[in-house]
Amino acid sequence: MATQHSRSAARLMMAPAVVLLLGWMLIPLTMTLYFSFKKYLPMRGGDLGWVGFENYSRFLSSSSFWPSITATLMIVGGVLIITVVLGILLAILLNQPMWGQGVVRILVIAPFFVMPTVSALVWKNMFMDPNYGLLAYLWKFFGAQPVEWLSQASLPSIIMIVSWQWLPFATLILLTAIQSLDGEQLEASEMDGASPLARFGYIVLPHLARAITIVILIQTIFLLSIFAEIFVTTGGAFGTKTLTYLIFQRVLESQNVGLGSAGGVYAIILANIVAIFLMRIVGKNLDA
Amino acid sequence: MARAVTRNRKIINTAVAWGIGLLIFFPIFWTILTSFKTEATAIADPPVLFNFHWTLENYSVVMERSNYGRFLTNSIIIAGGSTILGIIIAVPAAWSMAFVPSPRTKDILLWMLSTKMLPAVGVLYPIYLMFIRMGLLDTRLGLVIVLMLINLPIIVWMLYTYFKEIPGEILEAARMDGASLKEELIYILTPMAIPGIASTLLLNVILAWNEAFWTLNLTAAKAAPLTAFIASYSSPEGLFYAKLSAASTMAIAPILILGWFSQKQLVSGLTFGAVK
Amino acid sequence: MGRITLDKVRKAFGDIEVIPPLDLTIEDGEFVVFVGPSGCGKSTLLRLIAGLEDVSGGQIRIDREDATELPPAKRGLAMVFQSYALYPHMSVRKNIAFPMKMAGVPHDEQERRIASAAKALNLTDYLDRKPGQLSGGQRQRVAIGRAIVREPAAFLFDEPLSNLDAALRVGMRLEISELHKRLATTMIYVTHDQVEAMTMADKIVVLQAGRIEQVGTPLELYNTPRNKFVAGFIGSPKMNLIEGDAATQHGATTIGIRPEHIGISAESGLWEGVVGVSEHLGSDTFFHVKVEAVGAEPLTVRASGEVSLKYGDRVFLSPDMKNLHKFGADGLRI
Amino acid sequence: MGRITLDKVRKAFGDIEVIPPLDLTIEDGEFVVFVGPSGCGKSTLLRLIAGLEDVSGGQIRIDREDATELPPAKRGLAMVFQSYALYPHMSVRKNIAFPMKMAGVPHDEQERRIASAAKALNLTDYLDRKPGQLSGGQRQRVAIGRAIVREPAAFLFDEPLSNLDAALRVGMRLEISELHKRLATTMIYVTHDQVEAMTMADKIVVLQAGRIEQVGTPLELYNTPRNKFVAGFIGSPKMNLIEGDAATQHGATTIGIRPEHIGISAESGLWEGVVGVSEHLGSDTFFHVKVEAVGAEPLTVRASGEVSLKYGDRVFLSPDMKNLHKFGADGLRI
Amino acid sequence: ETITIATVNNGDMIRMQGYTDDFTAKTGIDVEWVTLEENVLRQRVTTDISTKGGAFDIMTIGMYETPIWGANGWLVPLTDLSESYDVGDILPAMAGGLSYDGTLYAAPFYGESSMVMYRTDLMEKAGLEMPKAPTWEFIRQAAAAMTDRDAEINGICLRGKAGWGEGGAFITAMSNSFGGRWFDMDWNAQFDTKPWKDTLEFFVGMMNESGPAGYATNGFNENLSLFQQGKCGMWIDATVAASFVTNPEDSTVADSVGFALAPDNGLGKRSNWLWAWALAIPAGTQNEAAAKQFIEWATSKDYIELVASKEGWANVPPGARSSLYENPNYIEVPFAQMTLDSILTADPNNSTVEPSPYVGVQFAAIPEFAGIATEVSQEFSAVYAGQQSVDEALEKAQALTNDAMEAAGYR
Ligand SMILES: Nc1ncnc2c1ncn2[C@@H]1O[C@H](COP(=O)(O)OP(=O)(O)OP(=O)(O)O)[C@@H](O)[C@H]1O
Ligand SMILES: Nc1ncnc2c1ncn2[C@@H]1O[C@H](COP(=O)(O)OP(=O)(O)OP(=O)(O)O)[C@@H](O)[C@H]1O
Ligand SMILES: [Mg+2]
Ligand SMILES: [Mg+2]
Repeated sequence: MATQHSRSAARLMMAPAVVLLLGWMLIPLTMTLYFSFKKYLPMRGGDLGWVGFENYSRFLSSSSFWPSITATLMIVGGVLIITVVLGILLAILLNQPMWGQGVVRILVIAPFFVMPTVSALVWKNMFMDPNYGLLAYLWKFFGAQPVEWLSQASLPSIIMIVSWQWLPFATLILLTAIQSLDGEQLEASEMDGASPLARFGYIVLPHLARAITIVILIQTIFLLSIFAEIFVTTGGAFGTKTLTYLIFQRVLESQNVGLGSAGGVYAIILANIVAIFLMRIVGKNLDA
Repeated sequence: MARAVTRNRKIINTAVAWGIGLLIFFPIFWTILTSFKTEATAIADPPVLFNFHWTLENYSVVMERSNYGRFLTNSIIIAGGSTILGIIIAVPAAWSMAFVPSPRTKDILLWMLSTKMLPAVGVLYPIYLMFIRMGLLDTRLGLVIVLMLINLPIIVWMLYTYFKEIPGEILEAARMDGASLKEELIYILTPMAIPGIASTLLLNVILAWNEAFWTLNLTAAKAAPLTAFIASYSSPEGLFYAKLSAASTMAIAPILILGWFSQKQLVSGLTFGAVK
Repeated sequence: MGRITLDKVRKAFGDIEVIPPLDLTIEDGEFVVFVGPSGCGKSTLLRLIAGLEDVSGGQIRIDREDATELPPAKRGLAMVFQSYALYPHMSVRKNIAFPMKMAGVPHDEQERRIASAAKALNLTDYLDRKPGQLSGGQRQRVAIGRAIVREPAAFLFDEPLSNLDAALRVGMRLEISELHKRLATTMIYVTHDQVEAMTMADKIVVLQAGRIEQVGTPLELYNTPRNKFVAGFIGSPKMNLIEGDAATQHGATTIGIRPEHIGISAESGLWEGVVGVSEHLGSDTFFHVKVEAVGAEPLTVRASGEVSLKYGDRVFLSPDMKNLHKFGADGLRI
Repeated sequence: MGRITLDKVRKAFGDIEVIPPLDLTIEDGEFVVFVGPSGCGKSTLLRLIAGLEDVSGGQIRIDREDATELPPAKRGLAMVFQSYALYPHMSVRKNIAFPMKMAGVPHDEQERRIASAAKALNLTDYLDRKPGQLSGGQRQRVAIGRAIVREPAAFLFDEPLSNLDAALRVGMRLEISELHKRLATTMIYVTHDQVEAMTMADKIVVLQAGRIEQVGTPLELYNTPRNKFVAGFIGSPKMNLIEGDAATQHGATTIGIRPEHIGISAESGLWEGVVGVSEHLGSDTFFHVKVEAVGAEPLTVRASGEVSLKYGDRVFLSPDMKNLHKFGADGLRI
Repeated sequence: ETITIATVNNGDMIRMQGYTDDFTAKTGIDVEWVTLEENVLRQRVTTDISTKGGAFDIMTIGMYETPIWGANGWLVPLTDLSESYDVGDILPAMAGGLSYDGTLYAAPFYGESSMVMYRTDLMEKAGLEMPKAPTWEFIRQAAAAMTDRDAEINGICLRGKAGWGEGGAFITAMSNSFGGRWFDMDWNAQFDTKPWKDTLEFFVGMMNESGPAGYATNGFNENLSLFQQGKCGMWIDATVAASFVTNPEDSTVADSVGFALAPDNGLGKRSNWLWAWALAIPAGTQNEAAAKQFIEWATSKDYIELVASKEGWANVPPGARSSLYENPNYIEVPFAQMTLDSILTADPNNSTVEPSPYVGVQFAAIPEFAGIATEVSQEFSAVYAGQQSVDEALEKAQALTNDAMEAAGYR
């Protein structure tokens, strides 16, 4: 495959994508870096000169910084755990013979088609509202005090909303992966005397390793930057302020572009730490 | 595994799966249902399921209030356009990575994905300024470009995994048969990868359709898609659950219908190379 | 300890009856080979015995006990799949240990059996590799290893060699035969390769469309095929089947003569013909000879060693009448 | 019109030299077979000739013209891949038409050539099917059809039969041989199957680790292998190679004797031994005989037809001294 | 000619969109609407104006943005409005809040203050009578007296939701009456002072006694619904809400609502705020003339007449023009007088008991305020939700405010 001709052609054909993405990455990145060293306040005359690392230290020393990192990691981690675990169970369930399999699959996938804003609105108003939400009725129906979801259990609530949106994605990928499991392997393990549980643990789960990796990787990228769900539901209150949200507050609410840009640089660093961490733990599954 | 599953087992499977399926779908179902209620029934205590006076009033109010058709058209053009443009750029790139791999291929792929890690809010100002300068503000073209760029890594990656499943020998055969690179891509690779390309298209239409940050911030009136439409309903004065539901239903209906019809494609296609 | 009896076993997939009611007894310690054209139901039969498919009717007995309803794990059989079905994420050691782990065999006993199986199968050096890092032949041995550690009542092999290249096949064939000699366990072996069937089997079962055409030792099938189908199917290159005048002369609708039972000479013989393609193997030479007297199809003739005849040469063939097979209008041996 | 010359061609992947500098000339119209153990560089060599890989050094000439830098499409060669590499989304007709379409052959000329190729290959009835709906043998014929319509200077085959089952292989082997007779185009054929090599080749090239071990006609290789490697590689079952006393007696480090060149009898002979596993093919019987005099490895002996000797029987072997091969300490033929 | 208008999605603005045809018919100018939720709108227009994006010809902004943007020269001064428009008719409090340096930069579409809305029936049942100008002590007592948890009646509903325009606005206005202020004259945060502690402790104490469950996430909308459903005895909030709670179509308690001035604490300041949604023209727009035409139309007396003729007097945009309150038809509307009185008691330029360096009642008109106040209100909401103590919240608020002010260069 690898002749000189095809290699140079390959380079040429990769060029548009690489150049575009490079531009898409570099231009904003350099501008972000540039702003992050400036006192840049659009409301007060814009560029007010260089300030060195002041924005960085200020962003870091803000009382909101570490809680925002914790919140980010909790949300990403929580959603990953829920979607992967439930995704596996659902994928296995949906792979069983049943009546109306196609329709059930559609039902399960449907949340993926819902805009984040819409789903946040629906959950917040129609389900989690402590007075009018359906969940409140449910609690009252069983004689319990309705939970004030978004204030008393804010992180779990957001994790739940986001999990609801991403569960279909995990389920889909895991489902296709399960479908690719060699039937003979399962039969062999059955002949070897493995119980259904043992088959799951020893055969199915290892087979899914690669798909799980992919789910984790892609979801992490999207989850690190969730915004609408928080904006609509808690507005960053009750400990749900993620790093992305904190940057949003700095840039758009406080109109401090310099400070926000420094936050952006931190966010990139965090994303890369998470990515490297992921690669270390699960990355080798990608090659297999 | 062609042993007959016992009927009981199948009944249990069906019951559990439908139960869970309906539970997961319930919020959407409830939204759709609420959209046919009056505001009073929407927050009635206890909630009513079916025995209420069905009304289309909410829809007519929403239609009257905003130009749904234009939002919808914009959504279709932006989601479709960015996806198609993305595919055109991604196919050659994915071809290169899949069939002329170099030691750096994996790094490039991961790098591409990493471009998605840039927090959007952090770069809003730079991008906004660029858009003003290039006259792309509030244009569909501008959004098509931006959404294409954010989804490009995913498109490339998905196509890459599909292409990797195509035996290289077939492409070599075409080369032996005298096909130029272009002909190889057009006559052989693309048609063979149709299922993969189709599900890539689909996933990206969904992602583009639901993208809310850039579509909201880079548009005003002319190019605003459904995400902007929904932003005008989120918290008006009073809790207009029924109208909110109607608007929500209208915002997600087109993509839901598209997803509904392409479920099979999505299930079989969304492998990300998981199938080996 | 390994007697398997099929009693009116039948199998239908939906409306299609793949195996009509079928009786078969496999004795303890026997090496039985199932052969037959593709799609004739060999795998299905094996899977019925293994319990991986439900029978649609009839009874399967293992050691006189009714096993028809038993799940696979309870039948005490071991199966080696065509694709080996190794667990790709486990090392060779873990693969082999797996059935013992499932059976709760104590750890040191596991170790012992793994070591002895690995030794027998020449796998000792590979115990810590993953299946992906093994050659086809090694993989197959792992699959066998996984099967023997269980000390099963019988082994079931589904075309275990078909994925291997010719050189490896010959070696593996011998290894399995020797394994059988050593363990003296019942083995049921599915193949579509007649050479394998001939060289390995104590007893061959020839299947066609789910029916048993003939059961017998390899040489019984070679020497006295019960019908035209078996005659054509057993032996390589295949028997020349001749119809028309040449056959009626011998009071049969069809006569059959194997390539190795035809003499070839440049001077004299029963039939005169023209040499077509010839295949020189060094050890043997196969000639495809067009003989007017017996019809359009060229006859395949084997000559030992190297014989120099060119395309288009005129030759004479002398069939060995002792080894002539005669078949009636119903296809059965006369 | 189809003379291919390799001149000091070498190929390295990164640091690993897969093919050390190698010279080879393939004459116009010749049927050349590359054989060698797995991984020896057969495919690589073929791909170098096809232009699917760049050479790391040396020159490739096709019909005296330097083709080293030419892209595959310009070399005028046709290749039949091991996997056939049919275009799954095109009908048989479109598959066959594809190279002509690329070459801009006029439409009616295309039709004509497709029709004649389809006729030659017995594909007329299948022209409108997709490859997925064809059997393995039919697919292979489509792959050949796609190659012949181009009227190439030479055909390159990379193990085209290895995916087929044994029965189909025999048939396809014949078809390719006949095709070669009819078209008289140069063919280069890669296989790991010695039987194919022996029966099809005008000239066999034996490769090991990228080096040419011997080039010659099948019978040359069979009768006078240049070294131990070729001796062991050509012929099936493989030649018995004996070292030690038995060899030094003949003034060699190793002597070789093919299974078909050893007589076996219950009464008398040069070597006395014990029958091990025996393989009864009906047409032949292979005995694996343990002979103390020649070492631990059993000797393989072929007896024509059915010979009844049991495991453990005492027998005598008489090697045919005419066909004894002697090799020196360097492994070369003496 | 087409103008693009960014606007907020509240009822009056939506209604105005319905009458756009009237404007187009009169002038031949087409109008494109970009309707967004308040927070999104603020973000969106701020980005656009600070980058001179030019995406909009008219922006709907509030009293908070107008002076800041006007000072930056980002808005077209509304100086040459036509005679018939009668600028002088705009309520002085409104005009003052929408001006910078004496120049009007945005025309008020409607204005509001805040006041007490209460259930006359429940008040009666509790045996109390609402004075026209109650004190906080009275409110707290009355709330406790009206509360009946079994009947799901909460004595008082107030905003606890995070966000500077939600709970932040309320608590700031409330602290004014307790003698609190955001900054001293040197721009030092004042959360470490007693008035703030008092304010917060009073608020939390009262809400825990008599407020609805989950008030920490209640904003204007949630409280409106609660009140309309009859679940609140009192509600202190925007004067515009009066028309909603007295509208029998939406409200179950429409005919038993009374009004009073926002409470005070005897320190001379009441806890009512002042706000207006106004239309402004970004500098540099291509369609300045058309935009002005639109603003004149939308904020004119004629427009009020138009709405009144179509939807009744209760639904006209209130609080912008004095002439409306002189209109005999309007003054019959039950809440009209109380709205006017409330507006008149709010003074953006002198809102705190002790002097403060900033303009604005429930906000400080400096660019940093929105961000700071949102974060501060988040800390407060966490107190309401029982997640931290008043002292913790105030300490954090103090720190983050000072920090942000330092970052912005005030200190
Ligand atoms: N699950 C199934 N549903 C329907 N028909 C089936 C099923 N499995 C097998 N068959 C059919 O049963 C017949 C026998 O199949 P089987 O796999 O036993 O053949 P085989 O003899 O093993 O062939 P091969 O040599 O090609 O492996 C075939 O015609 C096949 O199409
Ligand atoms: N792209 C490559 N990069 C590195 N090494 C390669 C590459 N392709 C082939 N090789 C190595 O070159 C050697 C020759 O490979 P080649 O495919 O030519 O063998 P072969 O003779 O065709 O074997 P087989 O009979 O198994 O097909 C092997 O050792 C192989 O590992
Ligand atoms: Mg089979
Ligand atoms: Mg090869």
